Amino acid sequence: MQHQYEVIIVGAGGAGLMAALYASRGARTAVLSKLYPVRSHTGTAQGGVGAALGSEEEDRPEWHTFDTVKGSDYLGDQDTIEFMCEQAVPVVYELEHMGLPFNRTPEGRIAQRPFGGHTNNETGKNVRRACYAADRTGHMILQTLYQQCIKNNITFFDEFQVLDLLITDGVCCGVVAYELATGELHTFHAKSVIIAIGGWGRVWEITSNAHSYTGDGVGITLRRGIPAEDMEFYQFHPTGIYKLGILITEGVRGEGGVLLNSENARFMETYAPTAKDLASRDVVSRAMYLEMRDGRGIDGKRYLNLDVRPDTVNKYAQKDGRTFPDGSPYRLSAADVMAKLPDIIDFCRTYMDVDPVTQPMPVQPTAHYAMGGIPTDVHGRVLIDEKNTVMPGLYAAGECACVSVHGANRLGTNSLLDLIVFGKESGVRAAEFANQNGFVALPDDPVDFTRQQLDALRNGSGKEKAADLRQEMQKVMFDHVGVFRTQDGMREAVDKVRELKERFQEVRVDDQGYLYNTDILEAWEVGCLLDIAEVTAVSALERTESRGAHAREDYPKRDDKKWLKHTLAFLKKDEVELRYKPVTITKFQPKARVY
Amino acid sequence: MRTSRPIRSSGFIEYVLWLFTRFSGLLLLLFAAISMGVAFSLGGRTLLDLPTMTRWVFFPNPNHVVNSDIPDVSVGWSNAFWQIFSVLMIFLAAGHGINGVRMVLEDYISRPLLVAMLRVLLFMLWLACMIFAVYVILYS
Amino acid sequence: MKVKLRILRYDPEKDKRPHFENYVVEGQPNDQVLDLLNQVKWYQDGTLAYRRSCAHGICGSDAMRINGVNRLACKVLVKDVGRKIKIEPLLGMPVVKDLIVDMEPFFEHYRSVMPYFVNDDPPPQRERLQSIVERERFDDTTKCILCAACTTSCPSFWASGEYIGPAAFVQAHRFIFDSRDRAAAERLVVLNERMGVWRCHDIFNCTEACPREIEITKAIGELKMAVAKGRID
Amino acid sequence: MALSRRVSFLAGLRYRGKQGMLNFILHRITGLGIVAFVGIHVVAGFFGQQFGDDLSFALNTIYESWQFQLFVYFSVLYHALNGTRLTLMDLFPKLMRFQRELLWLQWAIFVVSFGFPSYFLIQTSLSSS
Repeated sequence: MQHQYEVIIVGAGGAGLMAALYASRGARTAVLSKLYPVRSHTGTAQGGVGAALGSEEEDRPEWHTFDTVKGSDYLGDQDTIEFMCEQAVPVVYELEHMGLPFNRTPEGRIAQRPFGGHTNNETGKNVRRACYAADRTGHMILQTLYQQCIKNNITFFDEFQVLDLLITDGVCCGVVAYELATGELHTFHAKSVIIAIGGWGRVWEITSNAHSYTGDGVGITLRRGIPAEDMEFYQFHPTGIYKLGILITEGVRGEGGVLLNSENARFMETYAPTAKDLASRDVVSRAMYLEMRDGRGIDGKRYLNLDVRPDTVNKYAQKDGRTFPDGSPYRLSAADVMAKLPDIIDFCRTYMDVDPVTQPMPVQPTAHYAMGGIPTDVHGRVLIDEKNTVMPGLYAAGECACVSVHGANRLGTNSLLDLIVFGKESGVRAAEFANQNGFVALPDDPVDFTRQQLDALRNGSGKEKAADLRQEMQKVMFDHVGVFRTQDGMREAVDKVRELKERFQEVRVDDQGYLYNTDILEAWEVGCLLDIAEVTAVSALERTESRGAHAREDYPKRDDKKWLKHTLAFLKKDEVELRYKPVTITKFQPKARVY
Repeated sequence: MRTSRPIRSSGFIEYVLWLFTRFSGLLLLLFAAISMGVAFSLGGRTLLDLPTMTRWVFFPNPNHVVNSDIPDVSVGWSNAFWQIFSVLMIFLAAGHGINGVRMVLEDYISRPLLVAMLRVLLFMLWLACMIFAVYVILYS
Repeated sequence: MKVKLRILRYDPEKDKRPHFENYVVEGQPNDQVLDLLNQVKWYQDGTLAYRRSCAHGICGSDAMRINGVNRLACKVLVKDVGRKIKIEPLLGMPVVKDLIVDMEPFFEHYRSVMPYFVNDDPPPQRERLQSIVERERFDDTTKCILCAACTTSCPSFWASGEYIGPAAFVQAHRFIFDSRDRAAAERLVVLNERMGVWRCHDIFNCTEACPREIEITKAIGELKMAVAKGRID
Repeated sequence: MALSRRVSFLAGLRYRGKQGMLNFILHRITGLGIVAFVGIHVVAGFFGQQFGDDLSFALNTIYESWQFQLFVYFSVLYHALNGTRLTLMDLFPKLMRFQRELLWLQWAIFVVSFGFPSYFLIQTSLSSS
């Protein structure tokens, strides 16, 4: 079946819905999503959205910009970071005007809490910049945006999984989607396409990401010759629930929670003397890894304790001399914990029988966020080579895009900000583009490439099961392309992933039906994950330095002379071709990064 | 700090009946308590066993209970006050009951025409009930 | 330890009517029921169809009937339900395959209560002010993840698919009690309809079923009072 | 084809709702029961009184059996107590937070106010017959 819309948005998370709201004002828009929109992974974001509103204490967008640049280990493009941090303030107010129920200060303003890496640039102290709605900020953003989409009568195609991108003579002209309910392939003819499909945490074994977070968008664009930028930079969040990977928000540490090792010592004091537990995420994850490697994991196991019991918090807050904005000493009561972190308490009680008010939480680093992705410029336009050539009609926003505002390491709360700022920008630009340009003809037999892929999965020899391949990939990636990396480990990962890709040819799905065939789509997603894993491992192997989330034991230092540049990885038939492009630096020259 | 905002809302039969169900229920309990209290004070307690007394309390006419040796109590009840009291009570009880039946039936019927017909039927049933009861109360 | 799963299967391409199938999987007391379903799908029978995404009770994809009660498969652990687990799709919505139900009627009811913020006054330069107490008023109902566990546990909804249902009431409550919103009156008109709040019989199945522990029946009670009194407080 | 959404009465009963659902079912059953026997009783009383109808007298005799009285008393008392609880919660939604406690309170009152009278009822009925 064929449909025609001026703008097609792929993915209905925060970025997709924000883009839909803006694109639909200027053009006929439809949103395609493989889940119901309210199921998107944006909903699991907890802590807050960063914006220098200054409603609790003095704060400025320039400080936010610098913190983000520093957080990115100077790999972020500074012009885009500046754009994002300036836009943050109006766009957060805009969310409030859409009805988002932020927590409030006693004056009735949007409440803000401290988060890792957010500082007052003059005093160096942590500043309250994360605007939050309890510990379900992402949930509220997703709900609010979906509500506004309903209000504006936006067309949704729910449970349509996009499997291919259509390009005619270098111009993007639509997508091919699989309707879950019927198994039918649909062609969507469009003037502009926005990819907002999210990340690919499922490449790793222990992850805070959803089962459906399989990076389809990047898989599709890679197969269509579009590069992926900075894939080696993947953030491991310090505090995931032990073994499960479910996220414990950084807000816990923002409220005063501390990380403790088996000797009940607050080890972050050694690794980041100023910011301590609120250092940037890569720093904390690495510190945790080192503690555990040196045998200071709790009971010798690979986890540490995150302690937010009021007694502990108050003890360390007193030691640090932490105060409330009015200058009185900081105190946290059990009631505060329950009011500010209800969902965290619920997770801990449900999944671990641990009550955070009276017991410490067992945590370990968990695969969390992709800094890299489809290269775009500040307007969301996709760039297809190192000379920044734009592909007309193709846009990307959200986690799957690499603008690059996060560089080598994302600052907490900047993910939600990225979604709304660049979701909006790409929506506006895509509609503009659609208004100025006509439809480009579709290629002959547009669904052919997709049909081949699906037929291969239906008719394979059946020697392999997609689930086994996924599990093997997740294990090797978590062990060797995780928090710490070595030459040999990554070499092994590359070889293993290539072997798995070979074996993937032998996969045959059990379900040969058409209605709600989730089996075939899961298998197809494993194909995507393997492509992404290969690109990630190869990009990482080449980068012989440690920067942000990419930490190598054999090259522990940052090397600005050689490596202050973005990686662009092109997926070719049997190999990954790497090219590089420079980082945009405007105001802030690279310095050593100390927290 | 909390604001109280006025809203306008169109009155609707569903709401009226919902409210009627609640208040008629409470009133029936109140009436029952009064009836029983009065019955006790009239000495009914010493003459009757419990179930008989219960019915005698609620519907005091000599024909009501056939197989018991009940003294003629209707004399004490046959005044305008108790007659109105009884009529009011039957009005509430029949309304409460028949509205309950309507709720149950409408839960399972969604065709608008059928619902409308059902409502008419139940209303007539309620009227019939009232007529029977009033007749018995006034002319027995 | 071995866990026995008894799953109600229905494949419209093969079966005339649903039937139970048994599976035995290896499970730990701390495993989610969703993990067990995944084991079945990945290693035993790939044709099993169900929805899932985030696997920690936030996305609301995997609401189903587990041992006779509506739960999220990812929020129920084996130790909560024992070693014999019966899994069926939600009640009161058309089953399209195995544990997947057609969610469209549910979202239709959701949309019917105007589940979005309405305030046409020109917004201020900064945020609209709201006191902590005013924000607290509707906090509970902002937690809803639209998983449909409540609506499909309601006998009034089983009886009539037209009943707006608890999930939509929760959404209505979230906006009606938001001091910044201005469309309470329109929403209350919808709630006052024949299939509106008056069909709620305080059964509390919804409150018991809610994986987010929203006090749904209480919220509906407050809506009833708002309609009755003609004001929101 | 998707299956019909219809939930049969039995399928509904198989849902393992907690006490609230049991109370709802009992409330409906007792309510309908009261309507049925009060309705029949009024009509029978009328016909018996006006026309000396035999069937009506027979019906009234059944109504007066102690077993039937017990049943009626159960229905009326249960319906009254449960209805009061519902009304209170509807009028004061804040009470719903304590719905479990209210349920236990209701059962406690019910057991006492059903137990004693029915004990005496059964005792006098058995000893008099």
